Amino acid sequence: MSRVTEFIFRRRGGRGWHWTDAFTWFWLIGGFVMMFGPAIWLVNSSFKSPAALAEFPPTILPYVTAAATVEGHEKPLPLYEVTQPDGSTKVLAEVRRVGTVAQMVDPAVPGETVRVNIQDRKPVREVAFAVTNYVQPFLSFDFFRYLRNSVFVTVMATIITLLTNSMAAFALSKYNFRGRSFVMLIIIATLMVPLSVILVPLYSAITAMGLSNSLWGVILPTVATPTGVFMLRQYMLTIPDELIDAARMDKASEWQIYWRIILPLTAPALAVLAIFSVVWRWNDFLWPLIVLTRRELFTLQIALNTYAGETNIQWHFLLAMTVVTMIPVVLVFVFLQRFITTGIAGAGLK
Amino acid sequence: MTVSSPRRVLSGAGAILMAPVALVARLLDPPLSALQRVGGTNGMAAFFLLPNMAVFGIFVLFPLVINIIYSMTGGTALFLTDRTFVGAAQYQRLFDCRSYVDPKSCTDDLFWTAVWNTAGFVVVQVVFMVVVALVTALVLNRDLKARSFWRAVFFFPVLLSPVVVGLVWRWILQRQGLLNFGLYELGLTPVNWLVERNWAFAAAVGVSIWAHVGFYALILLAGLQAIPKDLYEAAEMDGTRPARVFWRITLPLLAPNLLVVLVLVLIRAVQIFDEVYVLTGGGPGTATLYLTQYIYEVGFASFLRNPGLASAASILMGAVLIVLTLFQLGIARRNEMRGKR
Amino acid sequence: GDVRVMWYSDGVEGEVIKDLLDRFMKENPGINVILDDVGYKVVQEQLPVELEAGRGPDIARVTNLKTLADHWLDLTPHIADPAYWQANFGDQFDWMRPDGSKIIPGFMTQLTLTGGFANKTLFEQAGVEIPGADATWDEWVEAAGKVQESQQLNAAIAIDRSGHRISAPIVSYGGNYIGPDRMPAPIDEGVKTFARKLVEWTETGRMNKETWVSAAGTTYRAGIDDFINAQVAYYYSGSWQIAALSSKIGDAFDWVATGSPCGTEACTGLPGGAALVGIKYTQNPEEVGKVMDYLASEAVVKEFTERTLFLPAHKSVAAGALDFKTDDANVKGALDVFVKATGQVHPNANALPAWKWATPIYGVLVTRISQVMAGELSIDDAFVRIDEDIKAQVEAAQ
Amino acid sequence: MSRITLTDVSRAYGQVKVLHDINLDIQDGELIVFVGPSGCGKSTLLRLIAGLDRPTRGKIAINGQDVTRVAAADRGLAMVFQSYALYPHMSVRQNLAFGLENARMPKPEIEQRIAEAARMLEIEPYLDRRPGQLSGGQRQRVAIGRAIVRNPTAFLLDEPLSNLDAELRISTRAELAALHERLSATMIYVTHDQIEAMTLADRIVVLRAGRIEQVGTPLDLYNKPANLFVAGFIGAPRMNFLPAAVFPGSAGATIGIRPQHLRRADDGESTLKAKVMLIEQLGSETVVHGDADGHRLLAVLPGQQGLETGEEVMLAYDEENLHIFDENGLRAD
Amino acid sequence: MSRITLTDVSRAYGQVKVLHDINLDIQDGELIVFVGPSGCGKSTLLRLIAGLDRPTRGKIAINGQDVTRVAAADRGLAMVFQSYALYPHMSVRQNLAFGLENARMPKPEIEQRIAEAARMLEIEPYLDRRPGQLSGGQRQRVAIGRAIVRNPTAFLLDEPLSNLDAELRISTRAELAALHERLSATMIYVTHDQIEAMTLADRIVVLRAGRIEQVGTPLDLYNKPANLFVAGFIGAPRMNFLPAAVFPGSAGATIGIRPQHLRRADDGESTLKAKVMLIEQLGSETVVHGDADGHRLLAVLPGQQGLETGEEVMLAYDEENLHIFDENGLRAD
Ligand SMILES: Nc1ncnc2c1ncn2[C@@H]1O[C@H](COP(=O)(O)OP(=O)(O)OP(=O)(O)O)[C@@H](O)[C@H]1O
Ligand SMILES: Nc1ncnc2c1ncn2[C@@H]1O[C@H](COP(=O)(O)OP(=O)(O)OP(=O)(O)O)[C@@H](O)[C@H]1O
Ligand SMILES: O=P(O)(O)OC[C@H](O)CO
Ligand SMILES: [Mg+2]
Ligand SMILES: [Mg+2]
Repeated sequence: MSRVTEFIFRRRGGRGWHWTDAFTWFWLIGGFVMMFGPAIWLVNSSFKSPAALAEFPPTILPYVTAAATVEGHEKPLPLYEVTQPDGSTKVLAEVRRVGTVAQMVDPAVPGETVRVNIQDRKPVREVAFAVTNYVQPFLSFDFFRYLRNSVFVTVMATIITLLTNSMAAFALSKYNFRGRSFVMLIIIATLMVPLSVILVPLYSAITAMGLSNSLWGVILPTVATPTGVFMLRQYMLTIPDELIDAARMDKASEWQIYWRIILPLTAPALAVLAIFSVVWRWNDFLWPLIVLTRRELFTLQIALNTYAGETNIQWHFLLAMTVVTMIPVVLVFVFLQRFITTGIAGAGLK
Repeated sequence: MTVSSPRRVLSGAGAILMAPVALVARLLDPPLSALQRVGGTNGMAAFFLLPNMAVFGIFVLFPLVINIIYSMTGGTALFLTDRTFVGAAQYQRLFDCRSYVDPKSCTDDLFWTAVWNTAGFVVVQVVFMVVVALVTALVLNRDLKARSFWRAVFFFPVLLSPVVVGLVWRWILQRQGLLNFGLYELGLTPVNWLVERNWAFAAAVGVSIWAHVGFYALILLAGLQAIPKDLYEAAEMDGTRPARVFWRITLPLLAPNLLVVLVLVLIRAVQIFDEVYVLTGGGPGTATLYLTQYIYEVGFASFLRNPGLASAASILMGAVLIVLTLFQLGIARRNEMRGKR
Repeated sequence: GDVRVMWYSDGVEGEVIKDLLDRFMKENPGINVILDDVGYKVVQEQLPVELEAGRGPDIARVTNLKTLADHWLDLTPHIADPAYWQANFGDQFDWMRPDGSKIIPGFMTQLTLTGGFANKTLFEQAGVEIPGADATWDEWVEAAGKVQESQQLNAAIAIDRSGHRISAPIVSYGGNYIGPDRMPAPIDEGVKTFARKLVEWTETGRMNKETWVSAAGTTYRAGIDDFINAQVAYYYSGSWQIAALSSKIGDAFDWVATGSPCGTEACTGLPGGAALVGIKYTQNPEEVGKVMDYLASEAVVKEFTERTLFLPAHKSVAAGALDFKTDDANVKGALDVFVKATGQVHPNANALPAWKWATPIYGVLVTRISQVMAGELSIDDAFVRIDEDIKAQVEAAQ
Repeated sequence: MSRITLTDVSRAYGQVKVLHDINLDIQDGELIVFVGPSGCGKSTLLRLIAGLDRPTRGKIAINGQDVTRVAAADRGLAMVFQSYALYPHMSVRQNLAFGLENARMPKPEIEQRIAEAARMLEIEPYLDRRPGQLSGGQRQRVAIGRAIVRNPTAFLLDEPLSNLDAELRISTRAELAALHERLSATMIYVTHDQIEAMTLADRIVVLRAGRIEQVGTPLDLYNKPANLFVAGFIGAPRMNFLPAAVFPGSAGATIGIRPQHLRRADDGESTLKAKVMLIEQLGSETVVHGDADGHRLLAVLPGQQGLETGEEVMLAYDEENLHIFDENGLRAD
Repeated sequence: MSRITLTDVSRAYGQVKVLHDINLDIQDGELIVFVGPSGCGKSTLLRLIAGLDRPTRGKIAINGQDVTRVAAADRGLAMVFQSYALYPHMSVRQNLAFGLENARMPKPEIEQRIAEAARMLEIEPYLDRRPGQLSGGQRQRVAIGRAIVRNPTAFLLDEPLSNLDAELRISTRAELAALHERLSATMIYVTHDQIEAMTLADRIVVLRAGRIEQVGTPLDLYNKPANLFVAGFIGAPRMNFLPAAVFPGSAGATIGIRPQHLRRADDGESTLKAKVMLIEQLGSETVVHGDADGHRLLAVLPGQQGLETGEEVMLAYDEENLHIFDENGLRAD
C-alpha cells in the first residue's frame, strides 16, 4: 500500500524512476558510508590493542600478529611470512630478534633455527578482538554505580526539561500577554551563552546552594535550555488555535489544555527534544566534571575520563567504554524516534 | 498486526511509564484550576513560564550578569571577591588595533585572528549545515522502507561525544590516516589534510557538519511531518512539480522550524569548539583557531589564567551573536506577520 | 575519619596506589581512605576552582605545583619524622611551596626528566652509528637525517609540541628565562638559537610538520605515534613515555633512551613530575599525615616505583638498586639512562619547576614558534610577540 | 438556562469592522437562528458570545451578569464549530468524553451519555476511530455530539448540519429540536438552510454585513419581511422583485412576490406573462425561470410540469401575497 | 474532455472495506452527481478518481487509458476538497494563481482568470487576505475558485456549496452549471442537497455503504426509484412507506408515497386518515407529521395551513403516485 501523499517529492505515477528517487538513494547510500562508516570503524577500533590503535596506517579491522606454540618454547611465538632467497615465501615463527636479524624456526621443524633479515619478513596477521578492552574496565571500574548516576541525571534532567520547556513554550506560543516578545528575546539571547563563559559564576551559585558534589547540581542548570523552549514554541505555533478554543468551550482548565491537548499534539517535537536531552545529558562532560569530584557520584562520562592521564590516554579502554555507553542512548533514540511521525494537528479541522 | 508485536509492546511500555505522570498531572489540576480562577486565563501564562524562568534566572541570567562584572576585573583569582576592578582595561586590550581586519596590527593578535576565522567558519558552516540538514530531512521524510534505520544512520554521530568525533576524524584525516591510505591504494596522491590551511578549514566545517547534521535534520523532520497532508494533495491536484512543491509549499510551511535550525546553527557555529579543537587544535598555524578556543586558552587552559580577558572576549562574542540572531528573528517576524493564519 | 585522595593516572599507577592504600587501611582500621580516581583534566581545571572556594579533597596528586602552592597543607606537625622527608624529598620542596616558605607540603610521587629515544633498529638498518652521549642536537639531527634518507622515513626526528620539552635544549644552548628579580627576562640568544633550529628542521623536513603546525595556541601534541610506528629515527620526549613505548612497540624494533643531546652550554634534560600534596582545607590533618607518612615510606616508594616504571624522587630509593617489574630489556636500559641523566641536570633547568612563570612562558613559546613554522609569522616578529605576550601575562597576573 | 443579552457589541479585525453595534436579547430557552450571507459575521458573533473572542466595544451579559471579560470555560456554554475543531489525537469517544471529564463527571455517566449521543447521531461504529479516519459528515456529527453530551444551558451551533445528507439532516434537526425541548436550553444556531431556519427557530436574526436587519419569528419574516434584503433572503428560491409599474394599480416602488405564490393562470385572473427561459425539474415541483418584460421571474409550480423553453406562460397570483416596498427598500404596509 | 471509467474499483482501509466493486462509466462532458448517506464513500471515490489514493483493487481509466497508477498531477483534473485544503501561507490571490503558475500561464492571463473567478464567486474584496482571515463560506468559495480558474477537462467537487447561504448557493450553482455548459467539462459532484442534485445532474449515482444502488437521470430516480433505499433517499422530505395492506387492493409488500403527493382530501377520493402530530410551517408550504394507524406519515401541503396538533385529517392521493415494492425492497413494477 503506497501512501503516496507522504512524499515531499513523490515517485511520480509509481512507474519509472523520477530523479528524486535516484537522488534519495544516492543520499541514503552516501549518508550510510559517510555517517556510519566512521562509526563502524570506531566500534572496530574499540577492539584493538593499544599497539594496534597507535598503528600507521590504521586498519579497519582489529588485527594482531598470529602466533603459534612451538615445541621447546614456553610462550607462543609470533608468525611471519618470510621471503626466502629464492623468492618463495614461507611462514616461520620468530624466536627472538637481535637488531636487524631475526632468529626464526619453522613450526613444523622446531629444532633448527634460521636467521632472517628483518626486512625479508612480514608479520602474519589475523583478526582478533581485544575483548579485554571491555572486560578489564568492568572488573576494575565501578561501572554500574556510574551507570546509575548517569541514568539518574539523564532521566531527571530530561523529564524536567520536557516539562518546564513545554510549559514555557506553551505560554510563549498560545498566549498574548505583555512582555511576551521580551521574554522570548531573553531566552533566545541566552542561547548564545556558552557554558564555559558562565562556568565560574555558575559554580559559585551551585556551591552557594550547597549543590556542589550533588547530582542535582548537575541536573538543574541544564534544564532551562533555551534550545528546547525555542524549538517547542516554534512547533506549537503550527497547532491550530481552534483546538484550544474547542477545549475552552469544553470547560478545560488551562492546565488541562496544556496537558491533554497541546502536549499530545507536540509529541513529535517533544520526542526530538527528549532525544536531544538524553544525548546531551548522557554525554555531558564539562559541567559534571566541575560539579562532581567524588567518585561515588561520577557519571559514566566523568568516570571514563579517568583513562585520560596527563601524558597518556588509554584509548583502548576509552573507546571500548565509549561504545558501551553509547548503547543506552541508541536504544532511547530507537524508542523515541517513532514519535516523530506525521503531525495530525490539522486532522480535526474541516 | 498481532497483539504481541514489538511495537505494541513498546507503546504499552510507554503507556505504563506515562501512567504515574498522568496521575500527577490529574492531581495537579484542582489547585491549578483554582489558581486560574484567581489569576484569569491569561494569568496562567505566568504560571507556565515560571518554572523555566526561575531555573533560567538562577542558572543562566545571574551568572551571565556576574560574568559581565567579571570582564571588568583583572588578576588570576577565580572568585569575584578576590579580583581587582580594572574597568574597561580588558576591552581596551582586545580593541587595541591599528586595523581590525589585520590581526597582526593588534595587541591581541590571536583574538582578532580568532574573530575573523570564526566569521569565515560561521558563514560557510551555516550555509552548508542548513542545506545538508534540509536535504537529509527531505530524504528521510519520504516514504522509505526501514525509515527508522535510515534516521538512525544520520543521527548516529550526534550520539558521539565531541572528543570522540574529533579523534575519529583525526585518525581518518591525519597524514597516515585512513583516507590517505585509501587514496594511496587507489593510486592517488595523498594530501596532508590537517596541515594544508584550506583543507584543514574544510575538515573543520565538514566534521562539525558530520557531527551535528543529524540534530538539525531531526528538528526539520518533525517540522516536515507536521505539514498537513491535504495541502500536498491540493498541490498535486494543482499539477505542481516537485521542485515547486518544495519551494512554495514545503519551505514556507517549514519556516518556523527552519528558523529554529538557522538560529541554532548560527549560534553553535560561533561557539564551535570541542570537535575542531581535538581535530585540528586550531591549526595549521592559527588557521582554525576559533573564538571559543581562544577564550578557553586564555581563561582556563594556560597555567596563568586571565579570566577577566576571557570574560570580556566572551561577552563581545555574545553581543555579536545577539545582534545576528535578532536580525534573523526580525526577518522571521516579518514573514510570520505575513504568514499569520 | 575519611581521607579523600584525588588521583589521576597515566598508566597503572592507579591500581598500584589502590593496592597500597588497601594495605594501609588494613593496618590502620580507623582511617578510611577514599581514592577518587579522576581524569587529569579534573586535576588541572577543576581542582583549582574548588581550592579557591576553600574546598577540595584532603590529598591530591597534582602537577601544577607552584601556582597553587598557597593551598597546600604544611605536613610538618603531622608527620612522624620531618627530617626523613627533608632528607629524601627536600630537593623538590621548593617546587611546591611559595617562594621563601619552609613548609613540607608533600612529596613527588615520581620524577620525570626529558630525554630522547632512538630507534636502534632503524639506525642499524641504515648503517648509521647512534651518536654518542655528548653529541649535539645538530649531530643528532644529521645522523637521524641520514637514517631518514636511507630508510625513506617521513622525518628524522620528532619533538613533542610542548614548551616544557623544548626548554631543555634551550637551556642547553644557554637560555635562561629567569631574570635577576626572579621575574621573566626578555628572551635571550639561547631561546632564539634553538627556536631557529626548530623552524629550520621543520622547513627542511627533518621534523614532521603536523606535530607542531597542526595545532594552535598551547595545545599539547605528542610525537610518540611516529616513533612507535618507526616513522622517525629519533624522538625527544621524556622518561614518562617508557611504559607506553614498551607496550606499544613490543617486539617491533629495538629502541634506546639517549639522555638529552647537547647544546653549547650543557646536555641537560628538564625535570618535572607529579607530587602528592596535602590540602590546607582538610578536616583531618592528622590522618592526612599518617597516610602521607605511609606513602612516603621508603619501602612503599620503592614498590610504587618498581611497579609503575617511574623515576623515583626518593633519594635513597634512587640510590639503591631498583628491580623494575618488566621483562622488556629496552625498558630497563632506558630507565638506567634516565636515572643517570638526573645527575646532569643544569641548574637553570632545575630552577624551572620551582619558578611560577615557567608554564606561561612554555605556552607562549609554543604558540609563537609554531606560528612561524606555519609561515604565519616571521621569526623575528615572533620573538617580539613572545616578549610582549609574556609581559601581558605578567601584567594580567598582578 | 441562560438569557443572553448583547448591548452595542462591535468587533473589528484591525481596520476591518466585522460587527456593528449589535443589540440582541435572547430569551432563556429560546432557539434563535442567525442567518445572513456568507461573511456577514455570524461566526464572529457566536465566538463573542462563547467568550473565545472579545468584542472591541459593547457588553455581553448572561442572565443579567456582565460576562464580557469572563473566560469561555466559565460561561457554561457548548459550541459546535463550523470547522469542527475535533481533537485529532483522541478517538471519537475521547472527544466526546473530554468535556465531561473536565466537569469531573463519574465514568459510568460519561459512558452512558456518550452512548446516547452516539446512538442519536448514528456514530456508534466509529467511536474508536480518530477524526482523521472519518468522513466529513461523520466528523460533523462528532462535533455536534461533543456539544450535546454536555447538557449545557446554552448551545452555540455554527452550521452544524451543513455536511449531512438530507435524511440525516432531518433526523438530526429533529433530535436537536427535541433536545431543545427537553433541556429547555437556549440555542443559538447558525445556518444557511432555509428549512432549518424556518422549522427550528423561535426567532430568526437576519444579519447583513455585520448589522442586524430584522429579528422575528420565522413566519413574521416570511410574511412580513421588513425590507428588500430580508424579503430576498428568506424563502427559497428568492422572492421575485418587480417594479411596481408592472402591477397595475399598485402602490410603492417595488413589488415582491414569492415564486411559490405564482401559479398557472386560470381564466380571468390577474396575471403576469412570462417567457420560459429555463426549467428545473425537482420531481415534486418544477422551477420555471421566466422573463417578464425583461425582468427575471421565478415560479415554483407543483408536480412535474410539461413546459418547453421559449413557451409563454400566464402566471396568476393573489393580491394578498404581494409585498410592497418603498424607494428605500422598506416595507410599505 | 474526459470520459472516466471505473471497473471493479474497491478500496479498503485496513480491515474496513469502504468501496465494493464500483463500476461506473462517466461520459465525456457529463455532469454526474454522487449522493448517499454520510460516510458511504463518496469522498473516497472522488479521491480515487483524482489519483490521491489508489484503489486496493480495480481499474480507473480516463479516455480509455488506464490511469490507475498515474499520479494525480498527471491526470489533469481539478478538485474542490471537502476540507478546502487552502494553502494557509498564501493570500487568496496566490491560492488561485498557484495552479496556473504551475502550468506556466502568462501573468496577464492569470490575472484575468482570477478576476473572473473572483467576480463570479463574490470574493473580490478578500483577494489579499489569507485563508485564516476568511469566514467558512468565503473559504469554500476560494476552494471552488481554485478549481475553476484551471479550466480543467474534468472537475471533482466534494460538497462545494455546503457552507454557502441559499442565495449564493443558487447563484454559484448556476455558475457551475454555466461553466459546465461552456467548457463542456466532465463534472463529478458530491452533494447532500437534493435540489442541487436534481437541478444539476445529468445523471445521479446513489451510493450506499460503498455500493452503487442506482444510476439514472434525476427524474428517473425520482419517478422510478429502483428500491426502497433510493426511494427514501431521493426527495425531501423522504417518501412515506406503508405496508401494502393499508392501501386496499394493492400489490407488493410496501407502498411508498411522497409527502408532496398527499393533499387534503375532497370528498369521494381514496384517502388515508392521519392524526396530526407536529406541524412545521415553512412559509410557502406546511409539513404535517401525521400518524396513520401507527405508521408515520408526512405530508407537504401548499401554503400556510391552519391545522392543529391532535386534529384528524383526511389525505388524498392519486394511484399513479404510488410506488410499489416487493418483499426484498425492490421496485415491483
Ligand atoms: N483513514 C481511514 N481509516 C478508516 N476508515 C476511514 C478512513 N477514511 C475514511 N474512512 C471511512 O470510510 C467511509 C467513507 O468515507 P468518505 O469520506 O468517502 O465518506 P463520504 O461519503 O464522503 O461521507 P460524507 O458525506 O460524510 O463526507 C466512512 O465510513 C469513513 O469512516
Ligand atoms: N482574522 C480576520 N481578519 C480579518 N477579517 C476577518 C478575520 N476573520 C474573519 N474576518 C472577516 O469577518 C467577516 C465575518 O466573518 P464570519 O466568520 O463571522 O462570517 P460568517 O457570517 O460566519 O460567514 P460564513 O457563513 O461564510 O461562515 C468576514 O467577512 C471575514 O472575512
Ligand atoms: O544551551 P543549549 O540549549 O544548546 O543546550 C545544549 C546542551 O545543554 C549541551 O550540553
Ligand atoms: Mg461562519
Ligand atoms: Mg465526504
